Amino acid sequence: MTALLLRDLTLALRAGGGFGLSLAFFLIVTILVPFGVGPEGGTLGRIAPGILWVGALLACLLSLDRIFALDHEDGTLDLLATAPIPLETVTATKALAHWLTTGLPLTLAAPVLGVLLNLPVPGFFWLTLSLALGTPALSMIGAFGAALTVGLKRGGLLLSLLVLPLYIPTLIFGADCVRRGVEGLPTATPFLMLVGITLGSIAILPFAAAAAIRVNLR
Amino acid sequence: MTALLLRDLTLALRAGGGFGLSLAFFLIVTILVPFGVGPEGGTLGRIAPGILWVGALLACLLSLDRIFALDHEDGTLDLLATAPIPLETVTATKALAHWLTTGLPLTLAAPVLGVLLNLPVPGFFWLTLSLALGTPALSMIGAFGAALTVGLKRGGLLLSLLVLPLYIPTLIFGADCVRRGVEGLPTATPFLMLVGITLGSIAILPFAAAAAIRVNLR
Amino acid sequence: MELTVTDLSIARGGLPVLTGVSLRLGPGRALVLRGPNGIGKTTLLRTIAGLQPPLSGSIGLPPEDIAYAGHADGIKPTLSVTENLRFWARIFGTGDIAPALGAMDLVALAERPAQSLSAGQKRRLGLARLLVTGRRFWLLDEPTVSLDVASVALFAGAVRAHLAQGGAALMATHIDLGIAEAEVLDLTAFRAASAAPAPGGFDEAFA
Amino acid sequence: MELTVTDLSIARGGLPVLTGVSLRLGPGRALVLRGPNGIGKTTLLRTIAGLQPPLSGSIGLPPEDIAYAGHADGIKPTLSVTENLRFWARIFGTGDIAPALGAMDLVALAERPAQSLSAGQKRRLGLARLLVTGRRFWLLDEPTVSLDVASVALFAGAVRAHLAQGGAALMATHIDLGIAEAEVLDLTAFRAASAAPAPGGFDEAFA
Amino acid sequence: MVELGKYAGTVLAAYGVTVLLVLGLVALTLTKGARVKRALEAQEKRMSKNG
Amino acid sequence: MSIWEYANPKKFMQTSAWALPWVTGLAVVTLVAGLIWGFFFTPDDFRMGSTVKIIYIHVPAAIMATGTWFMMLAASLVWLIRRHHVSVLAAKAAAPIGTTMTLIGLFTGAIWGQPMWGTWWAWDPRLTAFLILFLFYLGYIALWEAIEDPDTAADLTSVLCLVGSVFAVISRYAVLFWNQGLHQGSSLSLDQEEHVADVYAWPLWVSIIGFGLLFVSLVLIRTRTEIRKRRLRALEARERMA
Ligand code: HEM
Ligand SMILES: Nc1ncnc2c1ncn2[C@@H]1O[C@H](COP(=O)(O)OP(=O)(O)OP(=O)(O)O)[C@@H](O)[C@H]1O
Ligand SMILES: Nc1ncnc2c1ncn2[C@@H]1O[C@H](COP(=O)(O)OP(=O)(O)OP(=O)(O)O)[C@@H](O)[C@H]1O
Ligand SMILES: [Mg+2]
Ligand SMILES: [Mg+2]
Repeated sequence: MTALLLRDLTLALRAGGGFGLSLAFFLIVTILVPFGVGPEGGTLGRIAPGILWVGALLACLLSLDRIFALDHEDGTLDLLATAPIPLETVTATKALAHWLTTGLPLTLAAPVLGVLLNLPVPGFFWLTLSLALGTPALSMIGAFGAALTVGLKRGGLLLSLLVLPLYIPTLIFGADCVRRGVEGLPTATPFLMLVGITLGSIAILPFAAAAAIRVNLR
Repeated sequence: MTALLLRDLTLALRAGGGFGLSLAFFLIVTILVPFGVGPEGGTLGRIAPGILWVGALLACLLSLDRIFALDHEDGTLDLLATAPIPLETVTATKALAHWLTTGLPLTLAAPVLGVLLNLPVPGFFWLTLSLALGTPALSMIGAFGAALTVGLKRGGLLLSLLVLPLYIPTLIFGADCVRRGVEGLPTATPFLMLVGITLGSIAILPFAAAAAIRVNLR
Repeated sequence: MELTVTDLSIARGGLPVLTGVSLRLGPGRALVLRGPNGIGKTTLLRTIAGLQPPLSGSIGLPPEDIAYAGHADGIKPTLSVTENLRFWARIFGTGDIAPALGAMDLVALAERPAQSLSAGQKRRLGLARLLVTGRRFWLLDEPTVSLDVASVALFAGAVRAHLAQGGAALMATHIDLGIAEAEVLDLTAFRAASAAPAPGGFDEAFA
Repeated sequence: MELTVTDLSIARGGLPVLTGVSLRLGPGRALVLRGPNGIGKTTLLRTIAGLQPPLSGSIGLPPEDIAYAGHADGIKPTLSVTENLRFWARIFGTGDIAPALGAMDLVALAERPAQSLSAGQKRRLGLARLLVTGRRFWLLDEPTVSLDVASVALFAGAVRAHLAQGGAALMATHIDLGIAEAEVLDLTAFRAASAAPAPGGFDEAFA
Repeated sequence: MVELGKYAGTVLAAYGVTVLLVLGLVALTLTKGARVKRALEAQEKRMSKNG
Repeated sequence: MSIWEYANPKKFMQTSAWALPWVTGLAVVTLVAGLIWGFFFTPDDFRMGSTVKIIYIHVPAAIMATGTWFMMLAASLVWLIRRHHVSVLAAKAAAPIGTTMTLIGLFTGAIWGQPMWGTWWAWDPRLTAFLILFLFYLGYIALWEAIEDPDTAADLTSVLCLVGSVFAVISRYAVLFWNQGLHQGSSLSLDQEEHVADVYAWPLWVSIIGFGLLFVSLVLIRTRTEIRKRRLRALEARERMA
């Protein structure tokens, strides 16, 4: 399990793709939106919480196919399935590795990008907090989606399609949390829901993902 | 050349990935944004041109790695490089196939999604027109980026990083065209610039892309 | 502890490929599966490894005693030879990778990233992985593809050493492995007959 | 028209692999490249095919007369056997694919999607591609990997027929192809030697 | 000492950030340069000894 | 003797070893002189107060940020046309310097913007163009890092630099068209700058030259490192082959 985690982190670093690139994607989405929407600070500040959450979600989404696809292509998954660690551990570990290389850096970078979108000051605290608590759910749900599509050639877009509806509750509560934080409204409800989704995903989805992989290896 | 185009289109259809999925992604981005931003019609209508253009651009971006990566992995690119058609034709054809499976459906779907985002009525004409003229540039620039990263394992995110700055002028002029259309301002300048970028890309980038592929095959 | 396969039928893409396969493989034995392309060797090995369910019949052996090596090697191109091997050693909870490196003549290549290996060198690394699994039953699908004569001999030596320690090997191959003591099982006899479907017999369509 | 390679040096990953390779291959001749894993057979074939530049030396033959077949087959899993072949026939501007299907015993599989082929069947499809290129010089990298004995014979027959029509073939392989008339070139003699570096000699660092 | 007035924080922050970034770049450049130089010398010595 | 002689790695190593101490020394002297002059011995602006002192780092950094990209473009062209390794390695060596300069421009601008415009960041065309330039630098460096084979990486990054330059110019125009922005119309306009010329301009010129010399010195060091790395790589690989 540690071996697997370490290897995944090493691979992410080696490929030059792990940390840097999904961060870069987040940065770029945040930059593109003003180009599309126009430069007025007021509008930007109003949509900033939503755009930042959507951006983080997309950055997460794009790196999902890395979770299992490479290991499937080169046969590692076949070999792991016959190895002495349970597939449930494998899926949970890989989701964790994904979070460490994606969700965590995104959370840390989000406040900086908030500046670019003129996010009002009280938003920064809630943005960081909601991302820190919400991105683990994104990684775990994503790992489940990746497990479902692992056998398919270029399942990338299919994966997005499957996973995005599952992401919607996380997005709604996460962005709402920030929006209410900005406006000074009570944030308890969306916040608790967000935490609930994360805990629930972590408790259940490793098993579903492992089952999906077993089916896909046939 | 027709053979290559037809084969690429067939493959896109067979994989179930071509038309349907990047469209679906576009749809889902357009749906996610209201969830993130909140449902007020006024704000949504104001940011609609920008979000639609950004959504189309991201949908395009996500399907870029399909252009060459599969053909490189299974050796087709090696064989095409020794075949009697010039690589410049190959890259141009593949960009065309990408546009037919991505840019064209996106253009056709955009007005429908405009309704979801409360796009004001005069915007629909300009949205369709600007996407129709701008997406070919996105495909061609994307093909160039894909050619640069073709040898790299999971170059996907690197590809996004390289291509997005190149997409910015297209995005600015495209979205501005729609915004000015909505507000009844003159649209000639962004419109002409958009056309210019598209024509320039089509004239020059097939050569750059072919050169990049030759280097990558070494 | 023996590997016993009794009256096994297997399918690929929903179609029966082989029927009535029975075999047993005790410690210290090697069995070579032969048969023309497409007969179902790969499918049989994957079924025995537990990667896909059989149509019918039974396989006697807990999957925890099997090491499978298929057409793909599970090698990460950006990791070095040592890192690749050490990863598998840790996954299988075994310790030292030095003997495996030595046995497959990889010592000189140990620090090279796997992507810079030639086809045959990569294959040797794939085979070295078997040695660090510590498993007794090896299921090998065309293990000597791309290997030169010297490497095939190296491989044969590794198999013999494994057998001598009470291991066993089931191998699908088209070429001569130079392991004289191996028995041979030709799968041609077990090819599934494709019977004409009984009219209205929807059951078998879902077999 | 001959394929002539004169005093060729080739590199992989910036390092010389083989030096001073010379060979000539006239119509109707076949030449088998041999040598241990990692000696540089794949690299040599790719260089002759024009896919990578040589370090020095010259290759005499317009690239428009070469058909290359490497470790990967360029087969699309979702297209059928016929569709795969017909695509390459159209790219190379040749017509009929039926002879190629027949020669590689693929007629029964013609309508199957390529992803449902076994390893050997896929390889046969890859070799059938050569027959529809209409090119005279075949450069083949381990063409018989995964093939059973019958298919190897089929392949040998196809090569012989190609030679009889004035074609030529340059093949890298580790196993016996059963083409008696083929000459053999062992590459071991051309392995690039490495000299000790001169301190501060930055020129040579960019070899 | 110069009088920076109410903008002292701003000016000092700007200079501070710049100095940090430049020093970071210089430090990276020098350490990496030294590391590579050492590695190359070791390598050359080893190879000329072993022939 | 032609200028291309210096593109020979050995010749370059000799010449740069000789020039390096001089360039570095001069860089330190001018830089320190310019900054001290600017920081301690210039008056405050009547409207911007002491923040005007930021100009002595902001403007040189901005100039070096764009200048570095031009230097990389020229070096890439030389590589593509004449295939001189030193030239492309110099481009590779310059990229992180350009990135740092861009960051300095962005950070000092942002810090300056807070009191002047009341915001850390505005989508002003100049600022925006700098942000895009930063992305180009990131992409260029990422492509170098991602490719294993050095010559392949050299070719591809050079092509990227070429195409990227064209698009950077288009972006500059697009951004100007898209938003008129704050930067030009800010409290210190160009002609005001020229009015106060002498007091502010002299130290400014000195620090610009200082930044330029710093750049040259760093590029020399980094290029030397890249050449050594290249040789080290070749030697290691050769040793493994033996
Ligand atoms: C992130 C923010 C900023 C960036 C990227 C930026 C970038 C630039 C650039 C590219 C130049 C041109 C240098 C030249 O061509 O000579 C420049 C000059 C200048 N900037 Fe900024 N700037 C930023 C913010 C600011 C702010 C907030 C102020 C002051 C309120 C400011 C004041 C100046 C002045 C006075 C000059 C020199 C005069 C001129 O050339 O127009 N900048 N900046
Ligand atoms: N999806 C599918 N649908 C129908 N038939 C399939 C499918 N996948 C594989 N087959 C067939 O199943 C048979 C068994 O394939 P398998 O890969 O097990 O053969 P093999 O004995 O390993 O052959 P080889 O020696 O060529 O590797 C082949 O005839 C193949 O064509
Ligand atoms: N990126 C690289 N860096 C250094 N050496 C490399 C790199 N890529 C390949 N090599 C080495 O180049 C040599 C030639 O490889 P090549 O694939 O041509 O061998 P081959 O003769 O085809 O071997 P095989 O029979 O195993 O296929 C090998 O020793 C390989 O390890
Ligand atoms: Mg098989
Ligand atoms: Mg080879």
